[in-house]
Amino acid sequence: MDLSVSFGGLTLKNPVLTASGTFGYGLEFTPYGDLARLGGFVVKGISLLPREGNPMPRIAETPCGMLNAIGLQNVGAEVFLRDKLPRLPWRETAVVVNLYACSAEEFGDLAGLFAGEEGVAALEVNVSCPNVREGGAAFGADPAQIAAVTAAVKRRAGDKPVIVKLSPNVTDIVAAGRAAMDGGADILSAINTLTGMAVDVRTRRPRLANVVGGLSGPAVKPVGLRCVWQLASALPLPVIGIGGIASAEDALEYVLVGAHAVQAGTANFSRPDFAFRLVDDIAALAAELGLDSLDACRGGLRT
Amino acid sequence: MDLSVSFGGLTLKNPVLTASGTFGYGLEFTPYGDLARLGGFVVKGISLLPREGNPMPRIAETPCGMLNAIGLQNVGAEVFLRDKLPRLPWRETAVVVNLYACSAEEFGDLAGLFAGEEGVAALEVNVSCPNVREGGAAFGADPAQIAAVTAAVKRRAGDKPVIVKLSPNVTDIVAAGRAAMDGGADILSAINTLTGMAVDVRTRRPRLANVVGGLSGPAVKPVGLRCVWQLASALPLPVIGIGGIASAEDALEYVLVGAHAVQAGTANFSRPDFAFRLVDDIAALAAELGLDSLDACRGGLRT
Amino acid sequence: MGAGVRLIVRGAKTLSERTMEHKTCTSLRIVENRPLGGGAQYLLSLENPGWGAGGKTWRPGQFVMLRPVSWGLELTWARPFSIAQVDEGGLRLVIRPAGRGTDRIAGLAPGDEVFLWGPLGTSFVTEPETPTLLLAGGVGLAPFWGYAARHPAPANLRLVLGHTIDLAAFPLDPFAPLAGAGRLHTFHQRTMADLDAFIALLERHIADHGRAANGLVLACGPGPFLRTVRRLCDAAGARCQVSLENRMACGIGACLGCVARDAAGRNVQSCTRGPVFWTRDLAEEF
Amino acid sequence: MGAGVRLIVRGAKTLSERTMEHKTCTSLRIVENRPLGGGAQYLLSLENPGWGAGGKTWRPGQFVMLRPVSWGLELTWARPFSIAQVDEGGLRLVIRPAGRGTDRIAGLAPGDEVFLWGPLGTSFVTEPETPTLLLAGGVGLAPFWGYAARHPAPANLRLVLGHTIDLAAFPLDPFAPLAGAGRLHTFHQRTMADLDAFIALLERHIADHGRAANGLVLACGPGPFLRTVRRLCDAAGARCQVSLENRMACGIGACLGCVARDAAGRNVQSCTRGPVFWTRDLAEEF
Ligand SMILES: Cc1cc2nc3c(=O)[nH]c(=O)nc-3n(C[C@H](O)[C@H](O)[C@H](O)COP(=O)(O)OP(=O)(O)OC[C@H]3O[C@@H](n4cnc5c(N)ncnc54)[C@H](O)[C@@H]3O)c2cc1C
Ligand SMILES: Cc1cc2nc3c(=O)[nH]c(=O)nc-3n(C[C@H](O)[C@H](O)[C@H](O)COP(=O)(O)OP(=O)(O)OC[C@H]3O[C@@H](n4cnc5c(N)ncnc54)[C@H](O)[C@@H]3O)c2cc1C
Ligand SMILES: Cc1cc2nc3c(=O)[nH]c(=O)nc-3n(C[C@H](O)[C@H](O)[C@H](O)COP(=O)(O)O)c2cc1C
Ligand SMILES: Cc1cc2nc3c(=O)[nH]c(=O)nc-3n(C[C@H](O)[C@H](O)[C@H](O)COP(=O)(O)O)c2cc1C
Ligand code: FES
Ligand code: FES
Repeated sequence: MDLSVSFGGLTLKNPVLTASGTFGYGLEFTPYGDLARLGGFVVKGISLLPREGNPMPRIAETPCGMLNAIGLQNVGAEVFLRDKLPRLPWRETAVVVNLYACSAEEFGDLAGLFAGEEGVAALEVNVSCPNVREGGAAFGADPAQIAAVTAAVKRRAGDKPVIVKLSPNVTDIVAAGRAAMDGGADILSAINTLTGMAVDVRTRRPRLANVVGGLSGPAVKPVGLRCVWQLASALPLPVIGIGGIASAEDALEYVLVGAHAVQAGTANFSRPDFAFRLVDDIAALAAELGLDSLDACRGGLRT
Repeated sequence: MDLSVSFGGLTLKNPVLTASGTFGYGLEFTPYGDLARLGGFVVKGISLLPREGNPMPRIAETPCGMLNAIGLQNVGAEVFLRDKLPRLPWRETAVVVNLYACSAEEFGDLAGLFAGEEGVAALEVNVSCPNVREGGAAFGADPAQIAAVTAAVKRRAGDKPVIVKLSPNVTDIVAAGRAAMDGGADILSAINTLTGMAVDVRTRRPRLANVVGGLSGPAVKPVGLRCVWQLASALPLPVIGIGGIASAEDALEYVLVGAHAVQAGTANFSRPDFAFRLVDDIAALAAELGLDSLDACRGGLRT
Repeated sequence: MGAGVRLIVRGAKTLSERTMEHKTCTSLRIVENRPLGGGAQYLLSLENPGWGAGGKTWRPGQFVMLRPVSWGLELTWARPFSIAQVDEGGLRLVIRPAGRGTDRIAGLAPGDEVFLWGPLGTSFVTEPETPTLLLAGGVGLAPFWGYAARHPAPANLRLVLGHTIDLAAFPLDPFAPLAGAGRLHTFHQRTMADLDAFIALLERHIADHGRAANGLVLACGPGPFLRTVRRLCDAAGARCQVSLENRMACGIGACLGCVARDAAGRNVQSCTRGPVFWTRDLAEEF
Repeated sequence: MGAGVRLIVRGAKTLSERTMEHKTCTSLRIVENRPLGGGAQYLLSLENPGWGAGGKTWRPGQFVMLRPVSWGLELTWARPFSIAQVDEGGLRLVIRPAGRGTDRIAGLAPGDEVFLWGPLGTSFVTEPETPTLLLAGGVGLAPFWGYAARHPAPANLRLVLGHTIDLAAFPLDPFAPLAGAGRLHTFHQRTMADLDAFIALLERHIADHGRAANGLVLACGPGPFLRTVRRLCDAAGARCQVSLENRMACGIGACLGCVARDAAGRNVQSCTRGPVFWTRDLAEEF
């Protein structure tokens, strides 16, 4: 069966991507599988300058999930382009760069750095930076800001498809998606993490030094499916489904509600060969269900 | 140790309430424990007229949680007052009535029915009805509507404390809480369920006939804690913590981030004696932690 | 007894009446978990839950909610299972692995702990002098074990079991008296084509328990099977009770997740107002 | 060997170099799970993971990530454990129940399946001719089992074990040669007051391995213990490696949840750049 998918200017040999921040720069996983078998992978969020991230502790396990407040620690665009990208098998699999910045201008500059890079298949815009000028709420919560950031990236992205990654911490995710579309996004991805918190009753301390962090894992899958279903039902843009994927069934659930591809995140921590196995498992499940291609079931939810 | 708590016009022998919709009308649990041992319980959401609720299936299990789309099936205010309330041990425990309506006027009328009822300790306002006039978004998503509904209830509630129950499906829960405060709320409770969805890849059908439903259970505890912490940090109103409580530790976590009391919901389904045991377990844990009263740890998170 | 039981369940009860029902929730250990038919079903034996005098306080058709301690927080709900029998071997359930929960229950070993509450819900009516037809679809056989064992006049009972899996997966010993008397009929449905033959078999037996015989039909099994039985009983004028297998969260009437539509078009909890209903009390599409 | 190892781990590696490290992820069965000291710790033996020729491709100080299949979706992460030894009994780990995950690992039985990846991270340096002091805090003893067994000149080793639980909870057989030679010292810290005496004991032994002796100190245990050791070593001018026990999600450098602060003030993954660090490479508050 042909698992390939093509949407929004991106062609993938199969619908399995890995989610930003859960797959390092890809290289960390080479002992556990062949990166070229994946549809692609999204690297850890990259900023203009290197960042050291938040103080420790930065992660906490929660029921069927986890919280993280890594704080976007990353090597910065320059080191990524010099030391990481050349070592990635980008001819055989899609390397997507996840962009992190705190202003539309900065986002534009960052996009400009990757626009001419042959090894980069697409740019994914992470709009979760708390916007200090606007009172600390994240970009991702304000449709006008999403549109502005998307437009800034799109302007400098050359012919790279621009994916805008949406936050579920909003009243109306369709409004956020529409804003991204208005800004020129080629593809939407959803969801980023839910804002959450964990506490240790014995030490009386928050389990994250940052107090709040992002919730991910199977616990959030129902929220992710709902968001992708809302987006795919309301907007003409292709959507990449993210949130709690831990099996081939989970991945096909996202396809059924309308996703063109999926990103596996937290599950990569439960076992480092997860994404590689997911490719095989989806093929097996699709065969069992008698699907000729993923197009045959995309959006095929019987409501 | 004295577990009693007093806040917003409500005095409870202990901080354990049960959450609306997860404890029926209380009577269902009498074979499994003595209702009088609870701080109180919140009955299933009650509307002016009886409602048959949504079509089946209405519930689906999800990782560390569940989805429900019961659709507010209930016997209506009249039958509740005639057949249920008189059989409840309201002299010994706080019976809180959860109000469900779809306009401010209706909410006011409903509140008026309970204002003079000796057996009712407080009114909890469920603002999750999709507001058809305003384009289908729930009341709970719009601060102006929350304020209007709260004011309508407060006007007719006599001397009953009014609890406004907040939805986590919003960009800014503090704005929602502030609106309830402006409307005259005595107490806030949070969180109601997160909007989610589940799908069966084999039948290609949503697992709920209503397609989307409310996510609850341990999966959502990090979101509940975060919301209660935000509310208690920002607003002077007392808060009742709800969401994923499955142990005494969980309950005290809510107290640490600022809650005056808690509501246990989905855990009542995992075992019907859950709430009764929770009272004992909290006492034991408080003793182990050397607390003299809950006031000694409320809001005592070391950040 | 049947009518009285229904009265208690449906009427407004005082607290002391409820207490007399001896519902309990308790931790129990697995005594034995025997695979039947190579693991297609399991005969699960638990410590006796001590439901009052001689264990007679439960009635066939009632069920328990069971949740292994090992489920932790991942699987939120207990699962409902018909009480098959309570005897010297303890509380007996018959489990068909059919999903995440039952698959894990199949893996339980002696000594493992479960949390359990019951007995719950309504039960099958017993009319000693009435020719009574028991119709079991698959694991729907379970409640008839206790029913047949307790019936004061087993000569009036006849059992039809329809099954898709190997017959060896069913505990048939308890039905030996019926089998010996030629009143146990089994039908192996291998293909969809067999369905018509099975329905014809049901129709024949139901006809013998119809209006003329003033008989009684009791059925337990999957939804489509129950709907077929109901249709055939209506046609034959047979009085009929069915035991519904709706998904349940609480098992005690609190969550409203398990409702069935009654004849008046109202949604009633199948865990407390059922699982056993007279078909005449249910809507056409229950 | 030590310096070479650090070079490989820290340098930019080609894919084939990485592959040569023989990291694998695999399903393994529990062979034995023996409670020590009445269950205060467990000696967990697993099937041999087959890490290449003679199992010599792992180095003491390295660890594995282990996740029982029975955790389903509830506990998201595997847990890190030092490789104690790989011998005819299989892969040996020493587990101290200390929370939700390790409590459940304590309940695993022979035949149960776990998912495991490794060997991971850096290892303790071996300098055959150098007087080497091994400092273990509690279950921090584990990596020294393999270290002592492989050391080419065990006469140069001395081990101090500080423990709060019963000594019977520790696998001491592997250290019999050291004990026989009077080079195994144990200290039972029962009260907070004992802490000073323990620190004094550490100080004495570290002094013997300080600047003058050109000795080596290797330490494994809880954070406060390691910080004390580091302070004492700095004072005595002893070269020192510590094995950090930071919380981990992935174990392979991808999540950035386990970072320690290095001497340059940068956050480095303790799973790949550690868990074993030279203290001189770490910030004061690592
Ligand atoms: C009164 C009564 C008596 C019964 N008696 C018996 C009996 O005697 N013997 C017997 O064998 N059976 C009996 N049953 C049926 C039995 O209760 C069901 O077979 C059982 O509950 C199925 O549970 P499961 O977890 O195995 O199945 P599932 O249906 O797989 O799981 C239940 C829930 O999990 C959800 N779910 C499934 N997969 C996933 C996933 N991957 N991620 C997230 N959610 C998922 C589903 O949406 C569903 O809500 C009885 C039922 C009733 C109501
Ligand atoms: C390199 C290395 C080597 C090690 N070697 C060994 C060894 O050889 N032997 C050994 O015994 N140990 C060893 N350890 C330590 C061992 O890994 C830890 O003890 C273990 O990971 C603790 O896991 P736990 O689940 O039992 O504890 P926990 O700390 O309870 O659980 C871990 C996570 O769960 C969260 N959590 C806890 N309770 C709850 C709750 N109620 N609800 C939600 N979340 C909760 C916490 O926030 C934490 O994030 C080593 C550690 C490292 C880093
Ligand atoms: C440790 C960690 C780090 C993350 N870092 C990023 C990031 O840098 N940029 C980003 O857009 N999303 C980041 N995410 C979010 C994930 O990409 C993903 O959207 C989210 O985890 C939901 O998917 P999951 O449930 O499969 O993990 C991170 C998530 C985790 C768990
Ligand atoms: C089956 C079910 C029915 C519910 N019905 C109501 C309701 O009628 N009114 C209401 O305000 N909340 C209702 N809720 C929400 C709960 O009261 C609670 O806010 C939510 O479940 C989160 O708590 P938990 O995680 O402890 O269950 C319902 C929840 C469930 C699971
Ligand atoms: S299962 Fe909850 S009401 Fe029936
Ligand atoms: S544990 Fe994930 S980077 Fe170290």
